Amino acid sequence: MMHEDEFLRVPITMDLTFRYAAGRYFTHFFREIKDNKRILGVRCAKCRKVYLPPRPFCGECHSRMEDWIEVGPEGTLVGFTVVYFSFHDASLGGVRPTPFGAGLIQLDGADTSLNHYLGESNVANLRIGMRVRPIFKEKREGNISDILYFEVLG
Amino acid sequence: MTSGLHWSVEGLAVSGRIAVPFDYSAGKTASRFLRELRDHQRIFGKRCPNCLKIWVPPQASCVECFVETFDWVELSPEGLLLSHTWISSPKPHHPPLRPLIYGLIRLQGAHNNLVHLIRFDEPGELQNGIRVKAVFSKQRRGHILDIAYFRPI
Amino acid sequence: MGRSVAIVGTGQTVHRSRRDDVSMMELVREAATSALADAEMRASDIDAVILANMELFEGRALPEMWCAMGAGALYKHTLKIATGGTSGTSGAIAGFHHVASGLFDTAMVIGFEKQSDGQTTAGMALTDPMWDRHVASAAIGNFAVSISQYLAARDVDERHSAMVAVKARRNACNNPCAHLQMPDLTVEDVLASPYLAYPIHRLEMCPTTDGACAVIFACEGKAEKLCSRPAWVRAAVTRHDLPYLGDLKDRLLTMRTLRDAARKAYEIVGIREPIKELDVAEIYEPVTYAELAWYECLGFCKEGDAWRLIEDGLTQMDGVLPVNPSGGVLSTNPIGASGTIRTAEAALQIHGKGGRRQVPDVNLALVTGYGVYSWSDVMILSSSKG
Amino acid sequence: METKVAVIGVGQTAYSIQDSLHSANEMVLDAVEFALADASMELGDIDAAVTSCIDLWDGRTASNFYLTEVVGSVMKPETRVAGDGSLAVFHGALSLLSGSYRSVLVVSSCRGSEGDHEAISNWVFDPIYQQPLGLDYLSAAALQADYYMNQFGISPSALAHVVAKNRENGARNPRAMLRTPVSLDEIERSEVRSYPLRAMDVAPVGDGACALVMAREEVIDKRTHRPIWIHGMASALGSHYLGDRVLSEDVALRIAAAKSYEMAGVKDPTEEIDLVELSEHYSYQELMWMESLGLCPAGKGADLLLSGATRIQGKIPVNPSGGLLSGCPYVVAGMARVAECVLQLRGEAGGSQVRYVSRALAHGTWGPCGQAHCVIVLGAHR
Repeated sequence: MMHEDEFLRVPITMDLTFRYAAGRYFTHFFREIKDNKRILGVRCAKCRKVYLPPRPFCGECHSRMEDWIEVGPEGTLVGFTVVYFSFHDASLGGVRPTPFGAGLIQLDGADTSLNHYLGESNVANLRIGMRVRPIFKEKREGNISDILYFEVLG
Repeated sequence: MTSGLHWSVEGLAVSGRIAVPFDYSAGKTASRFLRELRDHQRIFGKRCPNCLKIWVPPQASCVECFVETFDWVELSPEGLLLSHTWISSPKPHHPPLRPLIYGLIRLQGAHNNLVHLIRFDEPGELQNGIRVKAVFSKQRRGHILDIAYFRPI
Repeated sequence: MGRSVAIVGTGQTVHRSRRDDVSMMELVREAATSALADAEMRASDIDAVILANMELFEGRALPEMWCAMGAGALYKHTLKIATGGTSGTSGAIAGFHHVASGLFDTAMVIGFEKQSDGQTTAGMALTDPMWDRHVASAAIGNFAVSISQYLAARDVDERHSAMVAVKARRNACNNPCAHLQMPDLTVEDVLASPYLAYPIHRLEMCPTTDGACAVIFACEGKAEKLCSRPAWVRAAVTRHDLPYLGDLKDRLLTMRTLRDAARKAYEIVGIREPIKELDVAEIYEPVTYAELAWYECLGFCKEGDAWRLIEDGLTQMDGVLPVNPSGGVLSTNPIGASGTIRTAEAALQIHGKGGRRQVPDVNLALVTGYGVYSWSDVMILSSSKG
Repeated sequence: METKVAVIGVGQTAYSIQDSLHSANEMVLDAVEFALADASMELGDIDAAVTSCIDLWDGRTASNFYLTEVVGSVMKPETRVAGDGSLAVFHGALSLLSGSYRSVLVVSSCRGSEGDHEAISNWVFDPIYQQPLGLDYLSAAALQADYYMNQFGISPSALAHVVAKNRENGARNPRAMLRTPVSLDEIERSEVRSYPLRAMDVAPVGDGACALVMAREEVIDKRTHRPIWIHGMASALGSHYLGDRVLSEDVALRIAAAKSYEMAGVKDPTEEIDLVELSEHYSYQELMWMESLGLCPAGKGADLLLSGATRIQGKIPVNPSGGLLSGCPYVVAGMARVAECVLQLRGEAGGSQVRYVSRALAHGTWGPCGQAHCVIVLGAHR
C-alpha cells in the first residue's frame, strides 16, 4: 500500500549527439598532428606569447593571431596528479577506468601548458620538472586522442 | 620555425556524445500524484486554499497565488480535448505510441488543462471538442505514463 | 551612480546529499519561502527573480523555465545566470545591478543545484570538446594538478590542508543547514581518508549537495523598512580569465582574477588591512588548499604565509578574521547555490542572525566566488551604506 | 529611465544553416569586431561583457568559457545570461543603469547545426510531468497553434501568408539564412511536421553570432556615434505547464509589452511604434505576438496581416528583416531583433529599410511556446 513518505524518482537518460565544428584553428592544429605528427602553437605578434591549444585571438593584447609556431614534441611536466576516484564519463556513456596519471605539460617553445594523460600512474615516479614526450596513435583521426598520452622520460 | 597558414576548404568536425543517466526527484506532491496513478489508477489534483482553483497535475503551491496547497481532490478520468497535434516523424525522444498524438485536455473539475498522449488511429480525423478518457497502463511504475494515453469516448 | 542596495533577507534549504522529498523546483521553493519569511515579505513584493544554476549538472536546458515556478516568479522579469562555480555570486551581483539600476525596487536571487538528480562530475567534465573534454576529470582532477604546483612552491604540508578541513566541518556544526557536520573530525581522520586524486584526500574536497539559497535585495528607502540592519552592498567586482586550465601558470598561486577583484573591492570600500578591517569572510573554497591559496590572494597574509594563519588559528571562529563560520563550500556544495550561500551567510552575519555561528559585531563582510578554472567574484557587504 | 543608455555598435555574422568553417569563438570574434568597428571603439574601451548562450544548445558546460578572450573579458567583468539574446541586451542596459559600467559589450551566439534542436528542447520541460511525454518545442508550439486557430477560426492559409511575407522580406536581407521567396502554394504543400505546422511554418535552425556595444550617455560622442536609445524594456515569465496557460492569450507578453510601453511613454503602439521585429519561431506566433503586443485586438492578427499593414511598405511593418522564418539562430534571435531595429532606426537596413522609422520594437521569446518574453522599445531620439 501507499506510504506517505515513499518518494519517487523519474529516471531519464540523456543521449544527445553533437557534431562540433573545429573551426579554422583546431582544424589546422589537428591536421598537422594527424598528417605530420607536428604540434603547432600560435603566437601573438604583440606579446610574443605562444598559445596552446591554438586560438584566433590573444585575450591579453586583443589582437588576432596568425603566426603558427611548431612546438615540442618534448616538454616539461609542470603539474600532475593520479586520479583514483571513478566517475561517469558522458562521452563514453560509462565509467572512465582509473587510476590514470594526468598532468600539465609545457611543450618546448610554448608559453601555456596542455593537460593530457601521462603514461605513468604511480605517484612515486612523478615529479614536477620531468621531461615528457607525446606518444602518437598509429592511425590518427584528427582529434585530441591522436596523442594517446605523454611518456615520462625522467 | 613558422609554418604558413593552410586553411582547409572545409573545417573538421569532431563528434561528441552526451550520455548521462539522470534520476529526478519527484518530490512530495508529485510522488503522491504518481503513487495514486500507480496504485489506484486515480487522477488527483490539488486545490489552492486561497483562490480555490484545482490544479492538475498537482503542485506544492498554487501556480498563481504561490501559497502552499494541502487539499487533494480526485478528478474524473474524463475530459474534453481542447487542442491536439500529431507528429509526422517521431524521434527517439518521443514515446513509442503510433500514431503519436498529443492533446490538451480539460479534466472535469480541474481549473487548468493536462497535456497527454491521445490514442486515435486516424489523426487527420481527430476533432477538438470531443470527450476523452484516461486509459491506464497494465504495468505501472509511478510515472506520468502510467496513464498510457487518453482515448475518445 | 546607481542607488544603494542592501540584502534584507536570506533563506536556505536544509542541505543534504539527497533531498528525495523535494523536486528541483520545490528545492527552489523551500529557499524562496524561507527568504520571504525572513524578510517578512510576500512573493508579490518581489519585482525580479534571478536564478543561478548549471544546466548539465542535472541535465536541464533553461532550468529556470520550470524552477522559477518555485520562486513565485509568475509574470515577473526572470533570468538565469550560469557562470560555473561563480553562478551563485554572479547571480547575486546581477541582483544588485537589478536594484541599483532603478528599474526594480526588490529582487530575489536564488542559487540551486540538485546534484543527486544528476552526475555532477560528468556534467562538469563536459568542457571544450576539442581539447579538454577527452582528458578532463573535472574539479577534482584539475585542482589536484594545481595543488601539486602549490605544494612545490609553498612551505605548506598536508597537515595545514587538513586543518582547513577540520575547521570547516566543525564550524558547520553551528549551522543547521550545513550538509557535512563533523564535530569530532581530526587532522588524522582527514589524512587517513582515501585519495580521490593525488594529493587530494576525500575529506579535503567539497561534497556534492542538494540545496538552494535565496537572497533578497532591496533599494535604499525600502531596505531600511524591511530590515533593522540591512547588509549594504559596497562593492561587487567580477574578473574572468583565459579559458584553458594550462593557460595560467601556477593557477592557485597566482589566481590573478581574485587578487585583482579583491584589490579593486578594497579600494572601493577603502580597506587597507583586510585581515584587521574585515569582520568576517565567506570565501568559496572547493578544496582545502584553495582556502590557503585564497588567503594570500585576498591579502590576509604575506605571500607564502597562509599556513601560519591556519596554524595560529587566526581564521577560526575566535580568530582575528573568522573565515567561513558557515562551514564553507567544504561542508555544503550545491554548486549553483554555493556562491549565493556565501552571500547569504555574509549578510546573515551583518543582520545579526547567525545563531550559533554568529561572529560578534560584524560591520564588514567579504564574499568571494570561484568558477570554471579561474573566474572570481568579490563582494563586500557592510552595515553602513557608505 | 532618468539615465539614458543607447546601442552604439552593431555586429552580426551572416546567419547560415551550417557554418562548417568557424567554431563558435571564431564566429563571435567576427561579430564583436564588426560591432566595435561600428562603434569606433576597441575592446580595451569596454568595461564589461554580457554573453548569452545556453549550455545544452552548445553541448558543453559553462559554454561562455570559450568566449572569454574574444569578448575581451580576460581580467574584466563578464556575466552570462543563459537565455535569449534579448535578455542579455536587457541585462547589459541594466548594468549600465546601475552605474557599475559605462560601456558594455553584449554578445549572443548559437550553433544550432551542431546538435538536435528538438531533442535538446525536450530537456526544457519539467522532468516529472511533461518531459517524459516527449514534448519538445515543436509539439508544444503545435498544440498552441491548434488551440489558437481553433479559438479564433484562423485558417492555415493565414499562417502561409506570414511565411510568404517573411520569406519575401528575408530575400532582401543579406544576413538571412534563407534568401529565396516562397509561394503560398509551396508553403501549404510543405510536409506536415507537427499538425497544424508544416515544414515552412517552422523557423530553420542554424549558426551565427550577434554583438552590440551599449553605453551610458556620458560616453557617447555625438561626432562618431549614431546612438539608438533604449526607451523601454521589460520581460515576463508565464507558467511552465502548458495546461496552466490559456494558450491563445499570451499573458506574459501582454505584461511585458505594457511595462515596456509605460517606460517608453507609449500610449498607443499602433500609432507610436513604426516597426516591429518579433521572434516568430513558428509562423502562427507572429499573429499571436502582434495581438499580445497590442497592435490589433485578440484574434485579429490574421486580419492585420492580410490587410498588408505589416508589409515593408505598410503602416506598421513587422519583421522587415525576414524574421526568424527566414533564419536566425536560436538564442541569437532576440538580440538580432534589436540589431535589426538599430539598423532600421539608423536608416542602414539596405533592401529591407522601412521609410519612416523613429521608434521600433524588438521582441524575444524563450521556453516552450512563448513561456517568457522580453520587449525592448528603441528610438532614434533621446
